[in-house]
Amino acid sequence: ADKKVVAVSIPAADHGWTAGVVYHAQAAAKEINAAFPDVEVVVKTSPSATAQVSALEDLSAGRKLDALVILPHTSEELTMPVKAVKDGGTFITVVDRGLNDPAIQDLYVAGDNIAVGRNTAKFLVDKLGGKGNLVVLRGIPTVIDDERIKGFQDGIAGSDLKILDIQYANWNSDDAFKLMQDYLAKYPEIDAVWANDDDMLLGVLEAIKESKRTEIKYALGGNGMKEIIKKVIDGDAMTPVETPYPPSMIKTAIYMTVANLVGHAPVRGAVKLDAPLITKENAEEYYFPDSPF
Amino acid sequence: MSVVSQPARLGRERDFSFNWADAGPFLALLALLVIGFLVNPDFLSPTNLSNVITRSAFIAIIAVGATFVISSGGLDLSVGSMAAFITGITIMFMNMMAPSMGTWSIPAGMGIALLAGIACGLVNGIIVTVGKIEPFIATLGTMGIFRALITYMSDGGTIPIDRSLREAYRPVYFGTVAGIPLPIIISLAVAAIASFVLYKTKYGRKCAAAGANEDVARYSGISIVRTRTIAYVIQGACVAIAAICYVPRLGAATPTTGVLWELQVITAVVIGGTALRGGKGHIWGTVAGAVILELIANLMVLSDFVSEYLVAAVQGVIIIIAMLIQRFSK
Amino acid sequence: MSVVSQPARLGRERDFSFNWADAGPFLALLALLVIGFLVNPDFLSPTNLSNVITRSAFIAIIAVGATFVISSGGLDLSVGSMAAFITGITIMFMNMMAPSMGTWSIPAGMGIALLAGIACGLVNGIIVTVGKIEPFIATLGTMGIFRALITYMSDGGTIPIDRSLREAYRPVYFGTVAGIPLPIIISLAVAAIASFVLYKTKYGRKCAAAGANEDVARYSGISIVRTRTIAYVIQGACVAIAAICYVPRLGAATPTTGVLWELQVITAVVIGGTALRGGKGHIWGTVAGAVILELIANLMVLSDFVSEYLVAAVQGVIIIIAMLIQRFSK
Amino acid sequence: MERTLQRDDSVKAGTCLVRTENLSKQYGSVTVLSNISIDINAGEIHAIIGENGAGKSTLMRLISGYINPSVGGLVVDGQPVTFTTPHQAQDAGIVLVHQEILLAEGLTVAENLFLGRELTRNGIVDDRAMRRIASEKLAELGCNISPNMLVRDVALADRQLVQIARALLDDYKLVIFDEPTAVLTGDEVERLLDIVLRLKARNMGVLYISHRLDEVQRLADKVTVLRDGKMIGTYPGRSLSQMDMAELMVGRELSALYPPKTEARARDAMLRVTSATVPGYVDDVSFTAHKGEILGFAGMIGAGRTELFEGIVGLRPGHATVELNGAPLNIRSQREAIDAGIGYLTEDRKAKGLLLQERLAPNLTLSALGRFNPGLYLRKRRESAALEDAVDQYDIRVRSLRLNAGQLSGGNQQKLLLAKILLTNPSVVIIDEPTRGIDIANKAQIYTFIRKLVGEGKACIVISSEMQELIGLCDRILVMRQGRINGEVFGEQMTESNIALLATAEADSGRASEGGRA
Ligand SMILES: Nc1ncnc2c1ncn2[C@@H]1O[C@H](COP(=O)(O)OP(=O)(O)OP(=O)(O)O)[C@@H](O)[C@H]1O
Ligand SMILES: Nc1ncnc2c1ncn2[C@@H]1O[C@H](COP(=O)(O)OP(=O)(O)OP(=O)(O)O)[C@@H](O)[C@H]1O
Ligand SMILES: O[C@@H]1[C@@H](O)[C@H](O)OC[C@H]1O
Ligand SMILES: [Mg+2]
Ligand SMILES: [Mg+2]
Repeated sequence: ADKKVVAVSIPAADHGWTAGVVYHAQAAAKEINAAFPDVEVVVKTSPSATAQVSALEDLSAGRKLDALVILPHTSEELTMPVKAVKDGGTFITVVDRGLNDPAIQDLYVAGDNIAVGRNTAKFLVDKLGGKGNLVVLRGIPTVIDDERIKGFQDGIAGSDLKILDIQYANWNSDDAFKLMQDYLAKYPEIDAVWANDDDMLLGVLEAIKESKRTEIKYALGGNGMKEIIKKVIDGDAMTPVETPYPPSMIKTAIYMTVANLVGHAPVRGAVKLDAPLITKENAEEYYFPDSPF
Repeated sequence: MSVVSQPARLGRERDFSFNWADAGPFLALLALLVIGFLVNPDFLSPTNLSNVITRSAFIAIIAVGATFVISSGGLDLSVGSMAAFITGITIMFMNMMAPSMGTWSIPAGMGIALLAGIACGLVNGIIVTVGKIEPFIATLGTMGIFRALITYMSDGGTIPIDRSLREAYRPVYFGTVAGIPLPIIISLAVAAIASFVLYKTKYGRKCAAAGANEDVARYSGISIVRTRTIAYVIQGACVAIAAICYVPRLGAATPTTGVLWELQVITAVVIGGTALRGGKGHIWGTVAGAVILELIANLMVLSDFVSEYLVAAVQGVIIIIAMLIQRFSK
Repeated sequence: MSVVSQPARLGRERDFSFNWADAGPFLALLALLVIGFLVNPDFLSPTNLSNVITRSAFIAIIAVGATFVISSGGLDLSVGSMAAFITGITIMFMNMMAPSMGTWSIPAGMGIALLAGIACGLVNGIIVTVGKIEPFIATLGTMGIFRALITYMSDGGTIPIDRSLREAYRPVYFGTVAGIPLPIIISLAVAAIASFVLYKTKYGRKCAAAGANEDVARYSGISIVRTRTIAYVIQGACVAIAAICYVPRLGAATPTTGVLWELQVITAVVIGGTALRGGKGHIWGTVAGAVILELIANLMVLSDFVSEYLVAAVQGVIIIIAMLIQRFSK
Repeated sequence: MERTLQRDDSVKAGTCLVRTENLSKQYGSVTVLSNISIDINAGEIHAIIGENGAGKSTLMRLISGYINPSVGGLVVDGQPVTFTTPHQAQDAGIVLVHQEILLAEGLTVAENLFLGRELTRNGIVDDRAMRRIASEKLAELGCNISPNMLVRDVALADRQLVQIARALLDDYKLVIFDEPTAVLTGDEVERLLDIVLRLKARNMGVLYISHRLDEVQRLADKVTVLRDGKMIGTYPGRSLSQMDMAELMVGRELSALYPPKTEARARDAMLRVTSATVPGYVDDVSFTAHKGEILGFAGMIGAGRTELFEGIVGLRPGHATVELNGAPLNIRSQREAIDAGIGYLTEDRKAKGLLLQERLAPNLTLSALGRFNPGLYLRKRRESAALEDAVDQYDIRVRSLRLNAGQLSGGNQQKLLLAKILLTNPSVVIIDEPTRGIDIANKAQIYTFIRKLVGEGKACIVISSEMQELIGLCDRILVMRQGRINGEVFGEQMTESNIALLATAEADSGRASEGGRA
């Protein structure tokens, strides 16, 4: 019998979050390949946008794809190539980082990056009484990073919270550790730190701990890394809240795509996973100790 | 003094001779094709091969330039970010001109790309030769500079090409001539011109001499500064040509465009048989090296044996084995 | 013909003479400190300096190993991913042993780290020397391999150290002896031992000879294979020591640990005055080079002039200027 | 034509240290050495002579483990042995001082001397002791350089002395010198010969190769002659005159070594150099070379001759006012010098003259690529033709035109280099050590050639450390000392003693400048 082929194209595990994506994608593939004998899910990772474009060509050159689930490295560069696959009659599911032309996708599953920034900002405005000095660590120059920063800036707009500094730390804990040390040397008074990703938050926390500085009230991240959720559960004073941006969204997307293929349940449209504030009260829902992320 | 007969002279130098050392990379390529076929017969399908070779065109074109730089005794780590920078400049220029010039802004932009490439190469060349800074460090510095400039130009985001130009520009990557994709034709043309320059012109001789022994070159009246600077300029021009082909494929410049290309480029050159310490350059070997790299990546996608986490390891092993084949064939 | 002795050409050399060439990196360092102070007086605050120097310890320790490799005529691009790999192995081992051995698993793990480092270095060394593969390519290959292994071991996620070990292990990074942070002491000790080995032992001479002129070294009965392999093993051991210090800093190994360290390491070595083509190595210059790099990054954050987008550009410019100072001071 | 001479079949004086048994060496299909059987005895100086490319160096490399024979073998102390590395030969007591300098330029003199056998104390290298011994050993050879200098900064002659000192460091049984004096001047040569005799007195064996037949005559107990890779015979040293040796080597009669000098007459100034200064080496030197003149430059090692001319042709920082045929030149690089018609041939052929890993034709044409590039590209055929011409004209002995330059014998490399520089068609030819390592027959050819050049209206400047050569060849000789011109000799005054005096002693004021001619 002709198997239906679902290709999953995602970035290589170049940092914690993408590692989570790879983990969940592979798990989904394994489960589905076992459960649905008529479906074959193929997962391919690519270390760069260029490589991902190549991978798309390679995947569609050999066989006809019934569906493609893609988490694009970058939006611009992947738009045309995905369109080419679509033109071959393939069902397209886009995850997280969108394409430039939304008309290409049949299904879109994503987190809300603006909300990640804004909800965190709102929390700080609230807790700091609308006043205080902040430092921010951003990831790498990409749309997602921009959106989070924008959401955050919108969130504090109108308050007296002041961003003292904002620099790239490449979504990397080491770089974040160093950057935080330097922030601490540069600014004698910091009320709160926001790292727009939990990998970076780990480095930030270590630097603060080592500096023994006491005026810093909050150090927040984002993404729902299990170590950070654990802190929220444990009622950590410095990191009492978190915003989710679960890499498991790839699994959601794969299952929905397969449902569309075999389930006689047409699935189309956009699914936006909310990024509500995770607090001590609801943290357990977001805690997956077995996931690598 | 009486004339005594000379020991018999050996025959005239033949012009075309087969050189096993040069054949190394091609043997490695062949081996890879066979392995690929065994792993997945689709590997040798015309579509797949044409895709892969088309893709390898960027690295091949840049690596042809790198063959000059390395042959002349230099090194250029900045090529990847230079490619991003030039792509950015080109797109910005084309977008700016599109309203007034229409699709004519495309050839104009290509001209700008070439000028930018030459200028970038000149900067590298001058820092290395006049500043007398170890090429590794000098171009690591400009790598940071070009990368930062593209980030700055794009405000950390992307610089997409104007929609009105997209369709007109598309054929530069996606078009074919007599069934052969345009990037392949362009890279072959670049390689052909380059091998003419490197093997048939004065400049090519000077390049190899500067790389083989700086003193001998100097004592022979060759200006190391000029020779090496020109090599960097050629490198810049090659990066520009690659950027020109690249734009329609991805349609945008981003701060991550071309990241780590330098490693691929140098790898292609070395797999191709050119020694990193300078001397004779092997243009066609370099092209074969670029194709080998792209084939390995392709093989990783087409095969299903390897855990996604281990892809890089398998690639590493294959590269080492390819080098061993190369070495062994000598 | 009458025998008339030539005038003595140079005065008798003193045993310890000040060498301006060696002073280059220290002058650059000094210049940087002064500039830093002018930009922001906090730059010279004890906490800041101690932070920065402590941070530079990893790169310094690894770069000390790289000084051997480069001096002997090799190159190692795999150090960053090797560091990640060793960190991963070490943490996994310690975690496994923690239940039975308690905090004794920490020293045991350190031993494992050293063994792993030596083994990795040996692999690199053998591929380069016995396999006769250009070091750039060989270690680019193993770089992919080590990186893939740590990604595989961690399932792409993090390998955190057991909570029960954290506190006991913390002092290795955060502890001080007589007010001096431990990593600084460790890196000074490593550099001291290394300069003893490089300057005061037969092995050191062999190393420099192998890098300065392979033929001469070989004719003098020096085994290039052995000398260079040992250099890679030393490099491996240094990476292991760096990894040992690194673990307590963030308490975890991840697939991004050590990414691009190789570039920093090579830059430190070259800024320090060791030529990439091999020959005499400059251990203390290397250490200064590592500190310079970290100081530049620190200065970027402490100054307010530079747009976040342009940080890399300014770093590039400063590195080039530092090299010019170095060159100029010769 | 070969005269029959008494061969030495007598019973060996000393014990036989090394015997070569039918040694043969082939490279591909080419045999460069066939069936060489000689005995080298203790307490004997055994000279090997032969034309360039005869196979002398090859034989020495075979004996000292640098290369392996294709056929035949060695017997050392009565035992057949095979050396696979030079180190093994050294362990067996055999050491070779190379014809080409083999030192690591980036290391110091002392480090090079002791490379691979460093002195240690408690496992720590004993630099102090090594420097002390290095100084002593070098001083014995009359070389006063600091053992702390990098070899890169050491003049060529001193490098040769370092190389020799290296071979004298340990007690070897057999020391092989391959053209040790090619780069030395009178003083150093004397010292070296002295040392060689002392080695003999200590009952060591010495193999000695030189194209300076006077040295051979003074030293050799036995002389083995090679020609085209074959052994002509072994002769008792003192029975051979220099002329005998030369004729045995070439297998034909030789005419006079030096071509007749042309009539001295008023000549036009061609190259006029005023106030040349090369910081650290040369101080305010002025001279004029005339059309049709061979002008010699004499001096001891370190007099600064090489630096003077490297400064003039733009290879070293320095300044000088240079006029060619009355027109001022501003030369900032070797290229500009070549284009202006001034050709300079380096004394250091291996490091600065030839690309050793490159074929012969590209080496030949490297300074004159323009001549082979009429339009867009280089004409390989013309290059091959030029190579064939050069091979004929300079009698470059190559068994194949497809060799790399590094595979030529030392003397043939020198001829290739000479051909290379003359291909640029200079009007002033500066040759630094024109016949370094060239056999006697070819020397005559080169001298004739130089004479022919000036006959065509060029000027030729010859820097040489062989006083005989300068006297025989030149029309006029300037003598340098410590970076200055210390005097001038010409005509009858051109004698060894006059030159030596000027080279070593402070000039009296009357002779301090270049006579009235400049
Ligand atoms: N690696 C090689 N491959 C081919 N031919 C070689 C090689 N090495 C040497 N030869 C040839 O062997 C012959 C003998 O060379 P050799 O160096 O022994 O001469 P030589 O007697 O020392 O001459 P010279 O006086 O010029 O130094 C030459 O014709 C040379 O070209
Ligand atoms: N690195 C150095 N440092 C100091 N003095 C040096 C150095 N190198 C050379 N010299 C000196 O410079 C002078 C010129 O050297 P050189 O031997 O090249 O002159 P030359 O007349 O060409 O001799 P040769 O006969 O060897 O060609 C000598 O006094 C020499 O000792
Ligand atoms: O890779 C990105 C991750 O690190 C960031 O935190 O969230 C969005 C992802 O695309
Ligand atoms: Mg010889
Ligand atoms: Mg000289």
